[in-house]
Amino acid sequence: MASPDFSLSVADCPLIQVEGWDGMLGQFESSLSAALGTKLPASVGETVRHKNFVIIRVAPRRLWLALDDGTQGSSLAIDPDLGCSVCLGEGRMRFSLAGADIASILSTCIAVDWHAPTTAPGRAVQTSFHHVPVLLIRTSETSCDLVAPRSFARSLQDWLADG
Amino acid sequence: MAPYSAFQIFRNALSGQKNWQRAWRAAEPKPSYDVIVIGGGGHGLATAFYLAENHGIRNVAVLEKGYIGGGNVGRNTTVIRSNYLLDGNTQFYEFSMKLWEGMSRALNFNVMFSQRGQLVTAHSADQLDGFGHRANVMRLNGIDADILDRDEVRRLVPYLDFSDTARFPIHGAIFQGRAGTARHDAVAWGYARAADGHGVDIIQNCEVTGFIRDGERIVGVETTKGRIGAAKVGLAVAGHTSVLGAKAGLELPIESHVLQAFVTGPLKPLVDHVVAYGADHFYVSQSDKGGLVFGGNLDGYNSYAQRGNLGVVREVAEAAIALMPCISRIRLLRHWGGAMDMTPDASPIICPTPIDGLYLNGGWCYGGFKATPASGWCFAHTIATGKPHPLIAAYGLDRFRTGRTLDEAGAGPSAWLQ
Amino acid sequence: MLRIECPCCGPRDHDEFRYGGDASVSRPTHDDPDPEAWYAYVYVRKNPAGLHREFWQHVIGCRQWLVVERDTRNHVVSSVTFARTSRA
Amino acid sequence: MNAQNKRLPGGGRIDRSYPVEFSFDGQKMAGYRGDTLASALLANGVTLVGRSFKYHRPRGILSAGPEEPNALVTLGTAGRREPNLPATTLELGEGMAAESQNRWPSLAFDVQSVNGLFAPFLSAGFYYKTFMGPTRRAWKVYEHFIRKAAGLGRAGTEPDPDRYEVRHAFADVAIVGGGPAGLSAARAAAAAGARVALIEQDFLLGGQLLAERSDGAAASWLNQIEAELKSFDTVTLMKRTSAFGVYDGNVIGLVEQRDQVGPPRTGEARQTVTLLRARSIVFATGAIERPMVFANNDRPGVMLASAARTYLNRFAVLPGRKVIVTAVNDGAWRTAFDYAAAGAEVTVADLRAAPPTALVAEAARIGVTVRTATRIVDLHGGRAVRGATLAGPYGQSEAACDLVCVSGGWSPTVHLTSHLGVKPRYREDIDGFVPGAFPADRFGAGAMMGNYATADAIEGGHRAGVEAASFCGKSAPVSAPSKLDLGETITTMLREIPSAQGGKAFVDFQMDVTTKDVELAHREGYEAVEHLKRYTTLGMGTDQGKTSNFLALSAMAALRGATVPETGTTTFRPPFTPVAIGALAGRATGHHFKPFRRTPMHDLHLANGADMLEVGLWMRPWFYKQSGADVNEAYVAEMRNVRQAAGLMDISTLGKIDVQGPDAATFLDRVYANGFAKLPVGRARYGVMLRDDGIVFDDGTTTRLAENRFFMTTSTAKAADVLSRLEFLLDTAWPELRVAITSVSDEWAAMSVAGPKSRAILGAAFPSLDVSNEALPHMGLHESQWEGCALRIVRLSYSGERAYEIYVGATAGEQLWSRLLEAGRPFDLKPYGVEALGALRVEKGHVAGPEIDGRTTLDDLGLGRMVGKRSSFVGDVLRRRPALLAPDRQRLVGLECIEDGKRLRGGAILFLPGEKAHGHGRGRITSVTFSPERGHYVGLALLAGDVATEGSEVVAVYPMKAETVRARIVSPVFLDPQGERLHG
Repeated sequence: MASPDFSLSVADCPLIQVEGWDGMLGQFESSLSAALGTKLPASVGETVRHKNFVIIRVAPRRLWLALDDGTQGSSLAIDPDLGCSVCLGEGRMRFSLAGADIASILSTCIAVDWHAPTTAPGRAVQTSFHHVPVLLIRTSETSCDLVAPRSFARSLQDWLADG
Repeated sequence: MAPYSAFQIFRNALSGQKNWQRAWRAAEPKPSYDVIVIGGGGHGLATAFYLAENHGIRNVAVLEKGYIGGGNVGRNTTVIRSNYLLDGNTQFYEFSMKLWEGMSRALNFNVMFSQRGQLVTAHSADQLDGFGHRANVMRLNGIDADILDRDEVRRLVPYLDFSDTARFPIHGAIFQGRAGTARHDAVAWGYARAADGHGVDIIQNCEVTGFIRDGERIVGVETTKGRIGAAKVGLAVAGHTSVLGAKAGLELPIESHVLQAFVTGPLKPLVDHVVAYGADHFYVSQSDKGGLVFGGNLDGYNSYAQRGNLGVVREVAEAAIALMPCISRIRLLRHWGGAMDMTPDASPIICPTPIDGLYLNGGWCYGGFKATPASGWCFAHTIATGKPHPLIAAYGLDRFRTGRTLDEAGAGPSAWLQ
Repeated sequence: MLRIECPCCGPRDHDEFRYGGDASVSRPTHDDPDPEAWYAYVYVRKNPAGLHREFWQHVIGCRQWLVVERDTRNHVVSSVTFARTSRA
Repeated sequence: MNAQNKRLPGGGRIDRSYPVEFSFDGQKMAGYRGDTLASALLANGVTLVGRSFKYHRPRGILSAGPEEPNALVTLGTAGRREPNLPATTLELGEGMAAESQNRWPSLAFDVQSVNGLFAPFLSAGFYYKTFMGPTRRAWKVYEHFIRKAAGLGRAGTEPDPDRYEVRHAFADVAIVGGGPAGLSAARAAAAAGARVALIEQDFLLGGQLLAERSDGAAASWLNQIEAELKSFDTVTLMKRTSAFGVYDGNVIGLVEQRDQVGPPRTGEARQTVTLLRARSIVFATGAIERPMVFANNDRPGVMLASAARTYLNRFAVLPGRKVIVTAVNDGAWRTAFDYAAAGAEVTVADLRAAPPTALVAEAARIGVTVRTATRIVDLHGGRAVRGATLAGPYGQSEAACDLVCVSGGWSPTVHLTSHLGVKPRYREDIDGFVPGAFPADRFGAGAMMGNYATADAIEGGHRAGVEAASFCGKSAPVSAPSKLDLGETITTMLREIPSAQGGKAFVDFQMDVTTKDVELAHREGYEAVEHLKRYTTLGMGTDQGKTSNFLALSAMAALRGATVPETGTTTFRPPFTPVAIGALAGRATGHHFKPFRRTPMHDLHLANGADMLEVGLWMRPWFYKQSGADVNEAYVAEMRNVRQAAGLMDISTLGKIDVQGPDAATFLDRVYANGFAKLPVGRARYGVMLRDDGIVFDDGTTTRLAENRFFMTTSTAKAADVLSRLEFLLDTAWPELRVAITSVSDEWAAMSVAGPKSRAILGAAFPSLDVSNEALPHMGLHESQWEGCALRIVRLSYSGERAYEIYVGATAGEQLWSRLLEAGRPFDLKPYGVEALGALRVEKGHVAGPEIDGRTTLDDLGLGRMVGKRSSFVGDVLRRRPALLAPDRQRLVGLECIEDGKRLRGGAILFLPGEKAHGHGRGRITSVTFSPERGHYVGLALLAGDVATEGSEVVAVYPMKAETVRARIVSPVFLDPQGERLHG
């Protein structure tokens, strides 16, 4: 493509993961919801934006709190009888992609339907990008974030650059 | 039956090819046989031939549910090698290699066994050391083997990727000069014709639907062509062993998995050897007709569908270009799948079974073609004598209970990872 | 390309998943000392030509282990559930 | 330059304002935009285009589509060389340089055409009957010449410089085929509300309608529907795109040709493969006309009747002026009428005694000669047809001609429908195969279903489009399509394969299979259709037998005295049309073949002169160039430095897993063979996991961070497998355990400082850290923050020296690495690579990949004592199987070289002294290193337990280097067996 309408920026991606125990999920979620002061995304792929972070349900009992740029990651106190948390503040990079050609460019990277309701703005999708697990967070009609493991980030960035 | 020869070809050419006879009779089942071999693939037909040839047992029928050679013998990528590491495998596959070397003349049928040499590339010093170990074992068992360094590989196969952009640079290779390919269909036809010449009945379109028992003993089979009695029944239906085994009441450590094969359009000679990529799943040779014949990894889930998925097609294509960038514009002409019997240690099972009168030959994983003659030879011996041939002593069904498995790759008991 | 409908992520190509084999064999309890039970669990497979219950993990996704019912003759997937059933 | 002497002055769908220059076998010619290479060649009067596979017979252009068996060419040179391309599918591009194939020295004069003289010997299967002697290896000699003679085009040996791309796409309804049925289906599905992808291999939509005059009713219908389709933003029109295969999950493989009208712009892919996932599929793939079988039916100038009509009406080419049209159906008469209208002298030879009177009357009106109950029995001419022998009710006669249009009926293009296992079903009324019953998500329409009339195709397409959309839940009301009735009465009233009267009658043009070959196959018992194909090579060409399959099937049926369906059908395998391997690989070539995995310190390693090594997907420092001239020199220097001072190693590639929960200790107790429940908080332990079959799976260390929290490490190679396995056990076997496991491999930069000076270096790097043995003992843990990042230091050793594994947040990895090197400079701290790492562990007797090879047990590796009397862990029961406890099982020993000037090598086979070196020996050496401590080579080996007596000798044999060396069996721990270096 001569000069595609597309931009890419890469940044660190502070994350906190929380997980509730099987059998205690109801209590875990109400306690977490109270602690964060917001509702939680109900199902996998839904996101809830609150203050300076986004809550994403990445598995039935697992949530990620993705903190905005510049926010310091810290752990979250979880009642050990209800669940646990682990800080994933260092291991991932966030690619911010934007532009009118984004759908066409992403179609050479991931096998997810950009136009499906499950990929609509505000949704999150975990999928494979050249064999690497990534989390796609759809931020608008023509933009999204890709959260990728740090060790693969440069390789994926090179792949995008060669598109 | 008139033997095939240049003279016969000449004579028939002058008579408009009108005097050729059937390669094998269109036999219908007799009421009973000394031995019934279920499965008209390479292994079943070879077994029937060696029963007659080596043991004088000629009252034999081969029952094939479709047409002979329609299973894996006619679907594989035809690679023949004897580069095995483990005690038990090494000797068996080398015995098979020796039978291949005399096969065309033994069968009076040119199976086009082409000893063009096979090389497997190594992509690290450690991998090359591993190949050194393998080559040592081969040499100590009287098998030819060579280790090549990067420059030697380059001289032999200059079209591989020796550039700076290779993701996994080539460090060297292991080479077996006697390895090669054969014309797969001809193997089935050659054994069929030779077995038929010994009086074996080859019965096509005859599906076995059940086993007839007298007490605990199996005394025959039910088929779509009626009941057929037999003193002994041999099962040689790799890919479908579980299905037939279940009819006989056998519990087996086998899963069926699909392996794909690929061929391009006919090209002038390009690949003069069998070349396998040591960094991923890809191997290729060029058929005498000119097509590049290649394959890769299992699709990775239980399947009898004999067709592969597009994901693996892409993976194989990626590996192909990674190793041989020059074939990028060459077009894939056809691809297909075969159902493999996968065992938990990737080694075959040939043995008498716990059921009297029933003998088992299966579990060939993706390596059955090269084993065809030795498998037939040893299975015939096992059926004829009731005792395993010494070369297949390690291939018993009980090895999983005792722990004496033969896991060449060390991949463990998940069959699809083998 | 098989398409497997992950119960929480939706339909995906099967190369996002890791195959886990026959889900109809029952694993002995962790303290079961019976070698025969372990032999049967590890090695013996019905390997049906037909409906097959099998494990898949959505490994490049939600990482949940799933039980998929699939016909081995035509690869048609008839059901997908989480391997872990209780989720209260 | 050759004038376009066969081009008509007007008409056609070519752009005469846009001439295109091209060359064929070096001869420059011109065509127009809108031509195919085939139409441009015909326009320039080229009749001889290729040579056949076996007999090297002259061949022309038979078809106007992907079914072309004859007109194969090579395009390009060097890395862009591309053989075996049908000229009928190549959109003419400026500067296109095509070469004919399989001829030497030239197309017109081909030496190997003498093969034709040997034809009586070259019957089907003749190879199988000879070349078997005089010696066992004789075939090798024959094969050399046979291989040279075989093959069609020649491949290049240089890398392809062009780019390819693989894309993922999604649609509700995919429609394969842009003819009247497909267009109508697309319109209906889109109007019903579905997202539609319409796939057409040609560069124009219209399919068979393109064979109609470019100014008639068909053309206006086409214009209208194309405009309608473009008005939907939910319709993607994919031209120049072939659907090559339909795969599980309704995934359709598509390949788009992007470069044929000129080289791609810089950076653009020349071909794109699209993986289209559709919820439902409409097949509207049309039908392929069958040739007729008679003597010399392969002469250049023989053309399918529909193709001849396409060349006339679409491309405005009149390839012949004296035309014979021979048919068994009505459709071919339209070709006769159009050629007559264009000024050609036309004879129709219809095999039927009484073709419809309306056709006969029309023929009489426009001056077309009609001969009924007449067939062609022979053709004359070499490089171009000159005349035909006709046989009819009044005997034989000769007729001059320069174009012979044949129509042996039609075969529905069912190929794609059968890829997923829908078996073709024979339809007697059309004497052809149509798809059998579709599953609920697939539909068919038009000629592919045997409904040949355009009006039916439009109606059928409409219905299929509505149903396919409805399957996807899209059911908005849809208006009826506009009608187009071309009044075709394509019926096949008669099937006949006239026997050849001398001369070869070809069934498969490309593979040179004749009726005699089919007869021979039958005579020899190769009568199953698959046997016929394999014995004669029928259908094995690049055209996949698109024009030959049915002819062969009916020939075999006749020989067997059976019906066509009794005789069988054939399995159509993907791809429908050949696909470039490079296109399937897309961008994943070269460096992009597999992604690279880089540690946080990757760039520093490069800057520090590391020679990098691929380890799985990871890149790791193999050795550092400043340590020595090559790896052997460098690793010994790096080892020495670790033993004498200290070394710094990047161990970020280890798998790292966070294990948390009230039942975490119970869980680890089950998955590790050795116990973890009693591990004190703040302490680490080496652990080994088994597979269910009792074989060692992986090893690593796990540290208890808190009562309910552990930090597990795995080997680099097994990290992903271990994680999945742990998740499997929790999800399927022990869901009651409250444990969360999370990969934190990428979270941490990890580095090991090892050596006698490591404590001092640690102290210098972290001035506030208490590095005393009391505060940080062997297997002890320190946790804190460093530069705002989490820090964990575990005192663990792999090398046998006092060592610390330091884990810091990945973002601080480079900074800490630099800090350590700087703090360590006064202590001679130097980085070391994986070669030295491996050597250090051998000296210390630690097992790794070469020993944990998927076949060894705990006892084999000397680790059985770790387990003691424990039970109830994964793999415990099956590790006790009798063969795994046999006294002669190979177990781990140490070996030291006892011959001066010689060395041990990994992969050497071990024998007892005096034993003949044959077979598999008593064991093997798994790992070796030169030991600077001992001053000679030492190694780890797996040796039969019944002969593995410490102090006795073995002989290590390495035939590949003709080496035999004596070695003494010793303890595998060569260094510091008391562990004083660790604790001191």
